[in-house]
Amino acid sequence: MNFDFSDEAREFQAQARRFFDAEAGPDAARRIMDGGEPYDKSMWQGVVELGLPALRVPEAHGGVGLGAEEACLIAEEIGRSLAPVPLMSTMLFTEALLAAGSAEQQARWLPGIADGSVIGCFGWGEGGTQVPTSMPDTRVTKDGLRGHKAPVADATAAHVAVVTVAGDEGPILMLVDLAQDAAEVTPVDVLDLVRPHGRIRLDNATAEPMGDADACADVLDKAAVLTAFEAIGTQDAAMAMAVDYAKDRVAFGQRIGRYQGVKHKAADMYIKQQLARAHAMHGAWAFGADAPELRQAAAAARVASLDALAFTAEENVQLHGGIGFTWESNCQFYYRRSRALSAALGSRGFWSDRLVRTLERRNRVAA
Amino acid sequence: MNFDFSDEAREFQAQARRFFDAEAGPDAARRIMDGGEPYDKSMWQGVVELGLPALRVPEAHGGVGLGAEEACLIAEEIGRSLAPVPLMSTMLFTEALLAAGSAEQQARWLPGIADGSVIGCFGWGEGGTQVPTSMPDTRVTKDGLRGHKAPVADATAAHVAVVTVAGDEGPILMLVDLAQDAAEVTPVDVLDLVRPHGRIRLDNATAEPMGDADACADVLDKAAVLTAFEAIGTQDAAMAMAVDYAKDRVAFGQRIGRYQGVKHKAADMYIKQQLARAHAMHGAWAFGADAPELRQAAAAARVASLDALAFTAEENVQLHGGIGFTWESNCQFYYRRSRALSAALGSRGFWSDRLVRTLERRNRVAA
Amino acid sequence: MDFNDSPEEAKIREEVRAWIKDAAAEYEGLPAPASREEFVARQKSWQKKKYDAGHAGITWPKKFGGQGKGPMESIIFSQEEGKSPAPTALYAIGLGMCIPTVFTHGNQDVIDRFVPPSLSGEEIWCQLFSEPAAGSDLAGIRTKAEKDGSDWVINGQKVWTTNAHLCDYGIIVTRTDPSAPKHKGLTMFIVDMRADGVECRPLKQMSGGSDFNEVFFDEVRVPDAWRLGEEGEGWKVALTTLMNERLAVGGKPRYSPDWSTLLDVAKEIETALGPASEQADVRDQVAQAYINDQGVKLTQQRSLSALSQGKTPGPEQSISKVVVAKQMQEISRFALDISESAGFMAADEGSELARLQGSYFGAAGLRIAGGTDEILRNIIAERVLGLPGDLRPPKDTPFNEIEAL
Amino acid sequence: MDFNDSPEEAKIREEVRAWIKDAAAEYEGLPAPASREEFVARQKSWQKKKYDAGHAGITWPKKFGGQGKGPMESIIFSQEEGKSPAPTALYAIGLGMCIPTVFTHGNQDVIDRFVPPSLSGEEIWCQLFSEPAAGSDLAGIRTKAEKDGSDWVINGQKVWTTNAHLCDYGIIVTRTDPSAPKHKGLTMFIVDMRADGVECRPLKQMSGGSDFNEVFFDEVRVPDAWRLGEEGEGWKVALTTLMNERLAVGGKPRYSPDWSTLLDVAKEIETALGPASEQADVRDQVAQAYINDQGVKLTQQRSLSALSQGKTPGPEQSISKVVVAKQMQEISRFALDISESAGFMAADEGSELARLQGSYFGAAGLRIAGGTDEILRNIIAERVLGLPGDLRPPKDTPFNEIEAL
Repeated sequence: MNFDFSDEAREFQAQARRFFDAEAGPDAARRIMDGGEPYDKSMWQGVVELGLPALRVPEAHGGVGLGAEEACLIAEEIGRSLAPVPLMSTMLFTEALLAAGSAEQQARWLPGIADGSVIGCFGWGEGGTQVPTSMPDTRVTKDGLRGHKAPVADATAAHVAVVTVAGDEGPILMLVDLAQDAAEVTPVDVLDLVRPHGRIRLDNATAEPMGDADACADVLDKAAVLTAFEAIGTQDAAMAMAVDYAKDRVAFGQRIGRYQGVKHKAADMYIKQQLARAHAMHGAWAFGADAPELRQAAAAARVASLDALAFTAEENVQLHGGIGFTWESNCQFYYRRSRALSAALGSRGFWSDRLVRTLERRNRVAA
Repeated sequence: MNFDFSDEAREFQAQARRFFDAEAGPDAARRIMDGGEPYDKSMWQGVVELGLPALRVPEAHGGVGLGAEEACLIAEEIGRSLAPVPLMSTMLFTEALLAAGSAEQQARWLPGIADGSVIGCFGWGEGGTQVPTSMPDTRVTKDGLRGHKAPVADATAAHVAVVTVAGDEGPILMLVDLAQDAAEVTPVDVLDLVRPHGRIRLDNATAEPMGDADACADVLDKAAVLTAFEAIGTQDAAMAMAVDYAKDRVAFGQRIGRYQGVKHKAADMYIKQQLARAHAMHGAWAFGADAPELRQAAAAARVASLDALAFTAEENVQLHGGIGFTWESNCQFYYRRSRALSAALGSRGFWSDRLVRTLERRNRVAA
Repeated sequence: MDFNDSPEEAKIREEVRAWIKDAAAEYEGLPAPASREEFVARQKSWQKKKYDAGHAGITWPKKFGGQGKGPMESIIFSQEEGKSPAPTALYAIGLGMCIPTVFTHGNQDVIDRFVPPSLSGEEIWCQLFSEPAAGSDLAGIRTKAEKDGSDWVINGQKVWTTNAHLCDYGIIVTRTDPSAPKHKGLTMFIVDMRADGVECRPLKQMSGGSDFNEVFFDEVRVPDAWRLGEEGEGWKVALTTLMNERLAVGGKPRYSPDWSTLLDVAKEIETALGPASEQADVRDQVAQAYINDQGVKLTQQRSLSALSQGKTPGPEQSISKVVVAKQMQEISRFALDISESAGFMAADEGSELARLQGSYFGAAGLRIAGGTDEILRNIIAERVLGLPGDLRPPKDTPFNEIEAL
Repeated sequence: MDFNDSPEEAKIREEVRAWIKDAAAEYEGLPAPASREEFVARQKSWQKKKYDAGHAGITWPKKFGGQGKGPMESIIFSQEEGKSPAPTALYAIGLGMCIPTVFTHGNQDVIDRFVPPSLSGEEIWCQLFSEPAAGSDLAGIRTKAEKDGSDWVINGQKVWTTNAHLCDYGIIVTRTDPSAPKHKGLTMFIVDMRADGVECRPLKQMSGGSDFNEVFFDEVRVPDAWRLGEEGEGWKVALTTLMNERLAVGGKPRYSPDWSTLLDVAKEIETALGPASEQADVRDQVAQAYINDQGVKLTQQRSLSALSQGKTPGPEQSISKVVVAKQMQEISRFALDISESAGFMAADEGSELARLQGSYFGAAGLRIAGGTDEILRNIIAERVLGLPGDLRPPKDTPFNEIEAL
């Protein structure tokens, strides 16, 4: 058996990590937070040169044609580095296109993804609460697509979007070229100050059908796996920050890392990460192997990774004490990103219920 | 304001505590656990001489006629000492009789309670799962009362029982004289080895109606308040055991109480106890003052006190390490009693839902 | 048991309420102050009214201009004041902590000079204790004060000082003898916040707000007459100040959400199984929130009750902050989670979601401010339960020889 | 990624499965052993078959009678053995921990004398480490061994010894030099469990069962030739033994309940709002149980995968027990709570409730055995994350001068 990433995939990850270590990280995040740019354009150039957007695009469309494993590991590095580029959104868009797009749609958009000239985004939410599988208000009328999607990560930077739309058996996917007046994108303020979000107002917009309800559910699972790796990367960075501080900060004549109050918190961060990692890797395998376990693995990976991230982001502040609560501290990036990822694809309750439903179905089949 | 027990009540409690410190405690518990006796008869004599069963019985019926405050504090001492006598059951029986019994029924049974010749018990459960307010299977037929109640604490020692019976608007209360062939009592094995439980099989038994559905709900609240104090007493004993051990046990050259891993656990035991105590005292006040807050205070006190007890009973074993897991250690008494009290009046979920319903009602009234 | 006022308490409350009703009427429905000056002016006007009417320094000894009354009088007044529109933000620290330290440890001249104008509200005070390297371990203070003739010269930095930029004076703990053991080499002074070399910078929090300052001291001169307590006794003096802080019944910030906030938010959320407010996991969180918040309130009632009875409150009070702060973080996170997209988008001012978002950040600070969760658990375990302290380096090590282990 | 066997692994599994199928057939559907003797006889018969067929000591060097094969061969064999009716209870400790220590640290005579009959199952071994005062702090051992001519004389007590009453020999850690520092004064020996002065008493657990023994040593003589490692090197020797213990992939006890147990129990419970299995709080517990239990299983797969690839497993394995034990306590308590009366009455043998009741007690022990939750968190924080150790008294203090702080 081989329940691990291939050495090639690891090497690909290492390359990306070296790049992000050099180019991204909290300072780059701060530049976006303070300046008004939707993303870091020069970093995006580097990302394109590394072939990251092209990663999953088939060679026929000018891409690298790598598998799900590589995509997951890149998602982890995006999470770790907080890289302020619309890569995650473009990757989710790409997976939707690969899983549910027609040959024409793929031929139309994938080359641009591969050469970095096209930025994609993914629209689930509709302002208020929105269970990903519940029926969206956005719907097709005789005049076109009507509704609005918000908050959509990187929408203000994107050229094209995949959005969920009301269908007969649940939400379906549609493709919207954002270069049309009927699809107006405006920025929305969110808790995450490093990943700008936008609102897409669809006023009888031209949109192409892309995937039915099943395809939509499948894309949701794949998005959940990728997001789980992103969350694990962010959690790992927050944990490293907490551990480094605990090794260094002195209180009452000793490094605070000596106190079990601190030490056991750090151990819990690690434990939660390993549980999340195990499920996320299971998801990466099911994703790549098109295995039926994908649904349960995706749900478990999402719940476990967001629990790990929320706990670590909160206790990282706690462990830093006063300084961790300041604007200057980098603790806030993880604290805020944890909110972004939790809101992205539906609530914890939705996913843990989805996990149990899948387990129940499995039990019935087994019985 | 005066949100505290009266000095008289405290003195009464202190007397009871002195008695139980001398007569009860783990050794007495072990005698019952090892021997087959349903309860400690000589201790019961002492309890009677102290006037504890008579505590709430009006003077007109030969009792002491004290209030709810005193009853609550005695319940705490029963919980602390694990006293193997059917006092708690008799107290719950007495409260039901006082709240819902007719003048005749009170005249018939209270004098015996007061002089210690009558032991009462309280039958909610029916073997399987039984939400206290859901409809019992036990029902009145033309030939008498049919059904079974189990597990009923101290049933094997009791002369008379109050049981819940199916009524038109929910469970009602009925009084059953156990000195009849149609009410057969047999022991049942339970996880708590110090408080024997029994099964009451009602085969067309003679039974007197006692209280309607509202009375039944009211008695449930009062029972919950008393049980909360019992749980707090037990939790306090377990916490004291844990703290004493942490002050004494040495590992790696220092007393384990110095390690934050141990220290913070102990602090959490204390914190949980204080929250439970605050709600239980609120319940004691509402009980004594017949205040409308009784329902929410009772539910909060029950949930908080059982959470505190479960946590403390479990971590008391943990903090003792191997020795705490042995039969010889007293840790097991608290670990097992915590199960008894949790099962006694319905699950945590039932009570936390009951609390929220009450809060919602309060909100609607306020609005 | 009885939750009502005693007859005397009822009488006091009646009088107080009546006075506040007139006196505070003018603040009813005022818009938020337009400028810092207007804010301060409004605060000062209210303090002056209280002073003139004999409602200032209620528990202080008469000889210091106080009313020499009991804690219940003071508590009843604050309760009623809290229900009124009266502006009460600037004096809690000065009159609650600083000035009691001044009249307990200062010389007569200092008392005569500083106490009256503080009580009347003309002069505003701050407390200068915490430092970047002295947080949980407060005695780790490094700000130096060196004797120079009849003056002391202060150099160093303080952090988390509330409203430093609005204050006239402060009490500051400094290290005057680095060669003495950590707790022995400290001395406390009064410092003029307008003096040369004092610089206040706003300290921006992760939430974006700035409720605190950093204060830098560069060659700031303080007369020896402004010393509070003996040289090297600064730690003991500081403890009395902090004790006064502890007396202030610490509760839940006003803005923080409670069980009903969660219930209201959940009512509006439709899940596959109906409204979220009907789901058992949500109801369980609501119950837990009630148990924690109401449990703390009732625990505070127990302390008030003791004061009302002329007894000393028990240690149960020590659970308040550690319970409230974590509960605030839990309920905020949970409510934002179930609100999904809406919980993540910056919510409209004054909406419940905005309150929850603010609390999610605020709670992270509350879990640290005035004693972290970890320090408070240590205190409960050691002072209340009597467990031994953490193993630490020898207490008598000279401060400048302490090495990090 | 690929969860399937490699071709070689598949081939090995095929052979192994085939052999076990025949060899273990005779145990199929046997009633539980009627006597201790029958129990032991059955265990011995199986070990003998493995020995004769060359399936014993799979990873041991050939020169000690082992097969000199890799960890995967051994793991595959245990997996298949685990699925079979073969009786495998008595040899895990002896062959997994004791004998490897014997052939690593014993002299040639000792090796020749003890290794073969142990591998063939004739002789059964136990490990004598823990003591009443040496649990988490294992080096706190007080059992004395004093030199007397060419013998050593052992006095003291050991606890939590598995199956001591069934064993022929044991390895024991003793203190031979109380004046040396704690970790320096220890020496390990082989001890004859049938020798005069050895007394085994069953140790009854809180649950009522007795899976362990206390063993008392009163003037028990052991030849110096049975020493394992040098005098005073006992701690180092013990560490190799414990390392072997850690290699044994620690998982969830077979009897312990999982997410589906909770789901099944909840299906049968009617609440005011319908079956408990439909309630969000129950479903949340089911999800958490799956995440923890399955997460640990998958983490173990990661380690196996590394072994299968000829790599060393990462530190992630260290989370297993701390997660599994607490999860077991949580799910048992939760399931018993929702079962109310039924969860409190002693349930019928073999029922799911009985399993949950057993697990609620078993979990309390599992959270302690082989490293408490607290010790394991320390290990993760220190060895995996590199945090500094707890502050402790100086390491070089002579054992008999260590005072409790």
